[in-house]
Amino acid sequence: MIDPEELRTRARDLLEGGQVRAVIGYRRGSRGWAAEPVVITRPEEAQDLVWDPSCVHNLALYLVQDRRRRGALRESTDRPIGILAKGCDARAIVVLMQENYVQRDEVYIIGLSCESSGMLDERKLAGAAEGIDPQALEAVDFEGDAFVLSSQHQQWRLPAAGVMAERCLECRNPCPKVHDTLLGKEPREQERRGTASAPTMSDPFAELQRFEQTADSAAARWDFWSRQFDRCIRCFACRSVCPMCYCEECMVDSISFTVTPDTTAQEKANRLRWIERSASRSDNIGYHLTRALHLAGRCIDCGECERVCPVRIPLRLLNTKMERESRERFGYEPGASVEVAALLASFRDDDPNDFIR
Amino acid sequence: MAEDPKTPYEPRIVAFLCKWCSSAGSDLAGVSRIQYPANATPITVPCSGSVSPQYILTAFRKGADGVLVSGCHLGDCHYLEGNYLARRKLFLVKELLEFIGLEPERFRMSWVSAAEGAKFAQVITDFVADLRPLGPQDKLQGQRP
Amino acid sequence: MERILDKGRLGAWVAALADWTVLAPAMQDGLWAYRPVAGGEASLTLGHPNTVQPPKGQSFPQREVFFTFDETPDGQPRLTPLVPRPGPRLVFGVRPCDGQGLTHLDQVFGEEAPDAYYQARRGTLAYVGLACNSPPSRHCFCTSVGGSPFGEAGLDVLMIDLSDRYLVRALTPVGETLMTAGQGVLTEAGADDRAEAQQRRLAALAHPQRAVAAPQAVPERLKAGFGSALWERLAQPCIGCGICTFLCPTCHCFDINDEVASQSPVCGSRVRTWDSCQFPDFTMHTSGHNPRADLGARLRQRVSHKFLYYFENHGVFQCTGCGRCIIACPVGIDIIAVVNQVAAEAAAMPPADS
Amino acid sequence: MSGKRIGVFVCHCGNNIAGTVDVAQVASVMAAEDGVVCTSDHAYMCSDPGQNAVIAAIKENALDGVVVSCCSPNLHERTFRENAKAAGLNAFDCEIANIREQCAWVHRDPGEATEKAIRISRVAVRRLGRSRPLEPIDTGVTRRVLVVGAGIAGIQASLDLAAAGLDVLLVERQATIGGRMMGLSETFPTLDCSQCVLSPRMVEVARHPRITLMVSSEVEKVSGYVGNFQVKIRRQAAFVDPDLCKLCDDCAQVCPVVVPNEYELGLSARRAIFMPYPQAIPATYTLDESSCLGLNPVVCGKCRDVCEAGAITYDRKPETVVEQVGAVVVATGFDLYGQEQLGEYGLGAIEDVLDGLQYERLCSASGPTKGKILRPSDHRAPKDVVFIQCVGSRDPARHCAWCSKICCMYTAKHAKLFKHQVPDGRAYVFYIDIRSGGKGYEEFVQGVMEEDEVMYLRGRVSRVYQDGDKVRVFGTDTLSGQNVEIEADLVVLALAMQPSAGTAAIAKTLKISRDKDGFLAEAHPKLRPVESVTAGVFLAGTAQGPKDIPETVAQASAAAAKAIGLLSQPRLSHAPTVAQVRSRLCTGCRMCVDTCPYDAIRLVQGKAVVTDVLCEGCGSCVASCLRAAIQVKNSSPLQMKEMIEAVLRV
Amino acid sequence: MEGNIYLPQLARVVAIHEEVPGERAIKTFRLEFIDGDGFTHKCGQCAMLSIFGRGESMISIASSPLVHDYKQFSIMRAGRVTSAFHELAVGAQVGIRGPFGNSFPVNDWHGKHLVFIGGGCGLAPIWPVIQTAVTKREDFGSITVFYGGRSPRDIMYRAELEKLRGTAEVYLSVDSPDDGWEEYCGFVPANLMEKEPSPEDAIAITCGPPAMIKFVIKNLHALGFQDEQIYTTVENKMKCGIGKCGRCNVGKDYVCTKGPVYSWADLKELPQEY
Ligand SMILES: Cc1cc2nc3c(=O)[nH]c(=O)nc-3n(C[C@H](O)[C@H](O)[C@H](O)COP(=O)(O)OP(=O)(O)OC[C@H]3O[C@@H](n4cnc5c(N)ncnc54)[C@H](O)[C@@H]3O)c2cc1C
Ligand SMILES: Cc1cc2nc3c(=O)[nH]c(=O)nc-3n(C[C@H](O)[C@H](O)[C@H](O)COP(=O)(O)OP(=O)(O)OC[C@H]3O[C@@H](n4cnc5c(N)ncnc54)[C@H](O)[C@@H]3O)c2cc1C
Ligand code: SF4
Ligand code: SF4
Ligand code: SF4
Ligand code: SF4
Ligand code: SF4
Ligand code: SF4
Repeated sequence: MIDPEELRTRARDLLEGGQVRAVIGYRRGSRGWAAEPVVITRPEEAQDLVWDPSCVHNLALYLVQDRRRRGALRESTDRPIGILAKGCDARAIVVLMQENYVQRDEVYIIGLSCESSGMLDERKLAGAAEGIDPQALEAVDFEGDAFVLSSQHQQWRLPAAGVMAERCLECRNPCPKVHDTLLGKEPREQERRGTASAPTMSDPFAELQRFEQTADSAAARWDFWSRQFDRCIRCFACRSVCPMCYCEECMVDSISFTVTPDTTAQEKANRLRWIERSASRSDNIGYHLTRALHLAGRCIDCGECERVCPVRIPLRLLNTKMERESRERFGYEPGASVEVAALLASFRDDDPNDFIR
Repeated sequence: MAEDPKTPYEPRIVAFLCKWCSSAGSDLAGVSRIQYPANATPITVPCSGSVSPQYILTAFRKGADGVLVSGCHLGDCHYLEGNYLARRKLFLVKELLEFIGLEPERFRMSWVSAAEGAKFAQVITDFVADLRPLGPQDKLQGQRP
Repeated sequence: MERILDKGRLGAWVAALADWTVLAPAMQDGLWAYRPVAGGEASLTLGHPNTVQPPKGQSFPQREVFFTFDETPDGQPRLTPLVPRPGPRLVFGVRPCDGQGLTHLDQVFGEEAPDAYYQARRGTLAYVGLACNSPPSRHCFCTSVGGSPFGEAGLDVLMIDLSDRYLVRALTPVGETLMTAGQGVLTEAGADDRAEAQQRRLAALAHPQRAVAAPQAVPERLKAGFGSALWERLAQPCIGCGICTFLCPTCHCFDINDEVASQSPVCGSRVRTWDSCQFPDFTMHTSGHNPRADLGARLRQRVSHKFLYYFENHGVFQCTGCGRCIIACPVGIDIIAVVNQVAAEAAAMPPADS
Repeated sequence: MSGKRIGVFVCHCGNNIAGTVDVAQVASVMAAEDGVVCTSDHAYMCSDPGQNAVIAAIKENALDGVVVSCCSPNLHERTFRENAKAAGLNAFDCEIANIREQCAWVHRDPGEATEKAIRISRVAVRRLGRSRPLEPIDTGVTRRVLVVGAGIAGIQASLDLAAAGLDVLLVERQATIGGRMMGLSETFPTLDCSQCVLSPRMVEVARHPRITLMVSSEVEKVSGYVGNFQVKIRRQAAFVDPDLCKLCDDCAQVCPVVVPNEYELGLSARRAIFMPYPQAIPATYTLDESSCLGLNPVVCGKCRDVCEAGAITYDRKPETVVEQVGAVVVATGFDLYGQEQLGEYGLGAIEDVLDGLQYERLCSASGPTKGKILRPSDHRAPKDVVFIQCVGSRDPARHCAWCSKICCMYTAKHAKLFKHQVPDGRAYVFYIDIRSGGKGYEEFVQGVMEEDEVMYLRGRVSRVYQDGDKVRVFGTDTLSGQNVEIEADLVVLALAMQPSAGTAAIAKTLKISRDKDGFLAEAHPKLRPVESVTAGVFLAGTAQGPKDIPETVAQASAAAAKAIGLLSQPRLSHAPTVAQVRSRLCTGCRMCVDTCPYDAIRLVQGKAVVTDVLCEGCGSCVASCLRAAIQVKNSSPLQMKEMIEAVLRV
Repeated sequence: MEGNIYLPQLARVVAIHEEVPGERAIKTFRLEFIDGDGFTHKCGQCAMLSIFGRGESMISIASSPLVHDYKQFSIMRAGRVTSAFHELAVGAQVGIRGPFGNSFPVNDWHGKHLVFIGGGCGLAPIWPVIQTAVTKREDFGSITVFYGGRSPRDIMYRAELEKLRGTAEVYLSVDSPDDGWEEYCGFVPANLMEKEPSPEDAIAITCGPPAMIKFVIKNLHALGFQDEQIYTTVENKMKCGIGKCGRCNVGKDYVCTKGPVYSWADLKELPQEY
């Protein structure tokens, strides 16, 4: 397991040496044990950095925000920004680079390997063990294949697999492939799946498979999804948290219309609203299906969208469905390479054809 | 909302036809006077590759009972590879629609060349026949007021 | 009027309220939400900590159609107002913080220019509250903002959990009607019941909660801290989603849009939907000018609205301390911490000469 | 609310439309459409009175857009747009709603048809409502033509183009020009010597000041657009300097390597340094890198040492040149259908089973046998020769569906040539049909049958096998119903003609489409038979489909004429319905760059930029852009949305 | 529904006048209520105008409160709703609800000299005040109008301004003049310094682009005007018009109810959120 001290030293050195202008990382928030994202610019702030199973957030989002902010201020810089990146964060960064949104030399990636573990799912905590009150916890920590949770008076050592985020259980690359420096080591596949000492990771797409087995008819799936979609309050958190949803003007949420001095009245008048602001079933479906399609081949399954949804819409199912089809039918793996052409900008002669009349 | 499935209903189909092949194929069906049901209204697009998934979703959300995208046969695309791109993209659309529980029969894709008037007529005839037993599509359709 | 209700007979009381559509917290798809319940449901309990969403949607739904419009044959617009005419509805298990929240909504949609749609829905709603013997969440802070775990504001009935039974107290005439309807189920409350309830109340008030420091000084300090650089720093992790406002029992901002079914001939509806001050286009003028262009300004607006502006206008905080925005924020932005930090900074500043 | 003043004109088309669709009803419903200020219906919109009515209505109602509900836009869109222009509108202020082919002709129920006609017309009105006037994009022209492939087609086209005063760049893959025709002996129906016809033309090409010849070269990349293509051509290393080579043959004499001669279709051998055939153009020896022992004096170096002219240099590298041209003629010719697929005929396995081109070499005075028909196995003159037609052709189940068109003729020719040399020999022809359409062709075949007494057997051959020094041929004569068995000395197969391998390659490079058989696809089978769908790219010869020499030459001249016509315009114009980037929204993700089949999009400072003249307006980029940052003019997503709504309107 | 503040009344467009052409075109619309009650308004108030299917926009009522037959609005083509207005023809029906906001305290200004300073589209909100002062000429002291646009084409109410010259001093200015331009060339605030209106017993009313207002206020101060003598209007994005939708606030004030009219003395106390 990575010693957080090592991480702090690394970040401090980078800031002190002027190699990076800031470091995006995690620190302890005011909300108990949960970490929160932070951007530090001074070496002494490095001591605030933490690394534990609550570092769930996909920090690649803050790279996007950084580019936005610099764009708005027309700020140019000769130094990269440092970023802590787990396997999933790094995959997101790869997609951002693949899409030309972030350049390799603009980031200094401090890779963090989740090794044989992963991140905590806050919602799984409730009822995970006798007496645990998630609200009363003070700290969470890695300990081999377990998480150690502490409240003021008590400690629990829980098998990580029981309270780990689903996306982590299914994760294929817990160790960032792209990095400038790496902390922790790359676990071998059998260390993650199936051996006695490691947490029992699920197969990729396990959750999706479970769903497809239970809802095995169109009617059953509709029954499920219409209920889920009806619940959406269109707070847009799923979109806002997604590092891949960086469009200046989101096609499906009307909140991000941008206007520059040269936007004409006609452009404003004719701006397209594919989806109404109403949280109605139809509009919600429009929103979520468009998002799933926009993320096909781009979503790297960091699971953030699902984590943040206040009404627990299982958004990962939609995304992993697209991901699985892409892998199985098109041999495309999102976030694996900067060079390959995007999923929907390429094709193969043997793409599925039998659905066509 | 659903009408009584027993009352006869006319499926409403939005048909995106590529200008070079399928639209020309439908012209040929016309020239050959091949009869087919009047349920599909064509919207001509330059290429099947230009059909954005958004158009399909919108058609369903505006109440289409079926959506057809028809283009040139592979290798015959006027723009070379548009239909290959369309195939990949729309495969995902189809999978997704089915995944959330829309009846798979409602979205259809076909390759119809300019020489296949009869095939065009057949595609529409089959589509309408497949849609009839399903009744009106009200899953994705927006609520009126 | 005070009565006793055996916990097991909650369903029976609901059954007795046949004239009302009853909503109560239920767990579905992993979350607590108000759902219609049928009378007699044996499983009916009020075991919820608090619901994910407050009950505000009952009177202020996320989507409200003001009217529909279409064209007359000669092409002129024709409007058809849609008046909500809901039957009597009763929401069970409302926590006192949310009850308090309802009073703020009543204020916003009632005073000065009454909102006909809100009024129509509100008029047939009743709320049965449930006192908190202990704060249901680690992030509760009602006592800092003028509320109480046993608060009665906004409620028609308050139920107090006495382990095996509830003490049920009518707070309004509507509340009395509800209790009268449950005559056969509710029994007389004795002095010991009352004493126990009082005991619970004191215990609840003594229960530690998170705290806003020196609440009475907060408005003034926020005012002083308007220009603070802290706002931007604190908003740094913010992703600009609308969770904090959409889940808040008192947030009431909305948008009005025309939803068009057909552009020609025109037909559609004018619809009110919830909006959020955290969204970038909320205040953006057509010209692109935006008085609250960055996340810092938007965080300031949310916090100041609750702890300063509303206070200036109505003499109370608009935040009820329910803690939802803290719990649900994806990146841990914590309104208590924000208020405390900005206020502390302002307090430490030398007083500005006027 | 589009702000346009639109008129809708509904055509009866005599009874064609009005017979099913209630045109008056369509017109009256359209009158209520947003933006529509006048409607009317006419018997024939495309007639003069119809068109004048439109013009009058435009003037009278100050229309700025017209929708004509009539027949397919393929027929009259142009007419109506010109008409609108005559009335002072822009071409894009006119839209066609196809209510004939797509409606009146395919539906019987008047009610349903009328409703559909209304929907179709509405879609057109909505499309028009948001169209903007556009003017064609003006571009310059490079008055130079690239001709790919120097068979008779390429040669003819080049000479025609050069004669018209255009510069020509003629690129040939092989070491010499001439193509397949150089391998033929005498040609039907006149039996004039193929090489005697072709050689002078080849010399003319070599000498023509306007023609630049590049042999052993291939087109690697084509970019640009009609009038302004950039082509990248790769030329193989030229180890022998043609200007110095004296054609003395000394080098070939000393070369130790012996390999089959591909120009003789393997019927004879050659050295690693050789001349394809004596009349080769350019007239020079060629060093074949792949068979040479190593281009290295240490290993061999014999030829270089012996060459007195000093024409041989080993350290040559392939070179790449980039040239500008305004049009391209593709004349990449044919191959014979592969022998691997035709095991049942013994081709490749039995020495005395030959394909037609090999047989042509045997008949050719310049061939390996100096024109004597001798069978390969023992160099004896055959007595019994079986010719089999339609080998691979007209066999959709197993081989090629198409008729190769020339086999009937050349087989007759082959039989005739045989009978001329071996008058006592017996010639048998297995055929399915005789297709001898062409001037003098039928007479020619009749002559072969009657005068030359060739035995024509109608039927398929079921088996061919070696039996001692004979080749046994089993077949059926379907006319008599008898099984036939022939003990032959030589069997000649008329293999199907298929597009050459080079054709597939060039189609890819040029991004032009091929038909289902792999031949180059013409823009329109009847009206534009020598044009590809890509503007400025023309087709000639057998690359487009099987044909004989006269037809090849005719098509080559036609392609040349088209190119001449094109390049004689001082400026060219390009359809203005091109993609347009809203750069505010573009994030530079390259999605569109990767999808555009025409390489029309580049990133400039992180934003996509469309080169108008390259864009064909296919919209692939539009559908790929996640940010809706790119759209094709006059097919905006907003239009699409409104059209979809128009279809589904309640 | 009784007293439904969101339900517009219908009004008919009876006249349209094109004030300014071009990309930022301005047209003036005269609306008459159709059988509804209509409403009366005060100087500086505004109304929500609807085009059904497009939405609503807050627009200042540009006609005088003393005119009861119609209401007039000058609308700049800016976005969805305003562009739709620009495509209307006479006879079309639109929605209108209001009046919203506070008003200029015109009655408190009796006997005072009025100095109007407007730029661009900003003449519309103060026009009713000018109209009122002109109609009740004897109630007021002198009337001075400073107004400017980018070019002569951008001057709105051109004819009306000319007519005004008899009763008021009118100073026009443009940034980029054409050949026929005979008046001041340059910005409005500069013109103001040139003509030096006296602060004595005067009220300055200004409205226009924010950048202009900033300089106008600075120059008014230089001329000796006190904060209490300066009035202006604030335009923030609005949806409801009645202080509920939550977006137009400047600090604790919802501009739609407490504004849009502010004295500079009041406005400068509020946070800079406009
Ligand atoms: C057995 C036989 C007998 C025939 N007899 C007769 C007859 O008697 N009378 C008659 O009229 N017709 C006859 N024909 C038909 C005649 O041969 C053809 O019509 C004619 O040769 C077609 O010429 P072409 O220029 O189209 O093709 P080709 O002659 O095949 O020329 C194509 C040229 O393009 C070159 N090339 C190919 N790809 C590329 C590339 N990518 N880049 C550059 N160069 C390339 C090739 O090397 C070749 O030189 C006969 C055909 C056969 C098979
Ligand atoms: C008090 C007040 C008085 C005004 N008076 C006039 C006037 O007399 N003439 C005039 O041309 N304009 C006036 N405006 C500005 C006018 O309201 C906006 O230009 C208009 O709302 C733009 O709407 P749109 O639909 O065309 O633009 P869009 O951007 O397409 O509109 C979207 C929606 O945003 C809101 N909105 C956007 N920008 C503004 C803004 N600056 N102010 C208020 N709401 C906005 C509206 O609700 C509008 O429906 C006034 C604004 C205010 C607040
Ligand atoms: S998804 Fe993988 S890389 Fe991401 S946190 Fe989980 S285990 Fe680590
Ligand atoms: S986070 Fe959840 S509720 Fe919010 S928009 Fe996304 S799916 Fe809907
Ligand atoms: S869609 Fe969800 S899982 Fe995928 S990248 Fe975005 S936030 Fe992560
Ligand atoms: S601001 Fe937060 S804590 Fe306060 S009432 Fe709203 S959601 Fe609850
Ligand atoms: S696909 Fe869209 S965003 Fe990406 S480069 Fe092209 S235009 Fe720009
Ligand atoms: S429309 Fe787009 S993809 Fe098609 S040719 Fe033009 S730029 Fe290329």
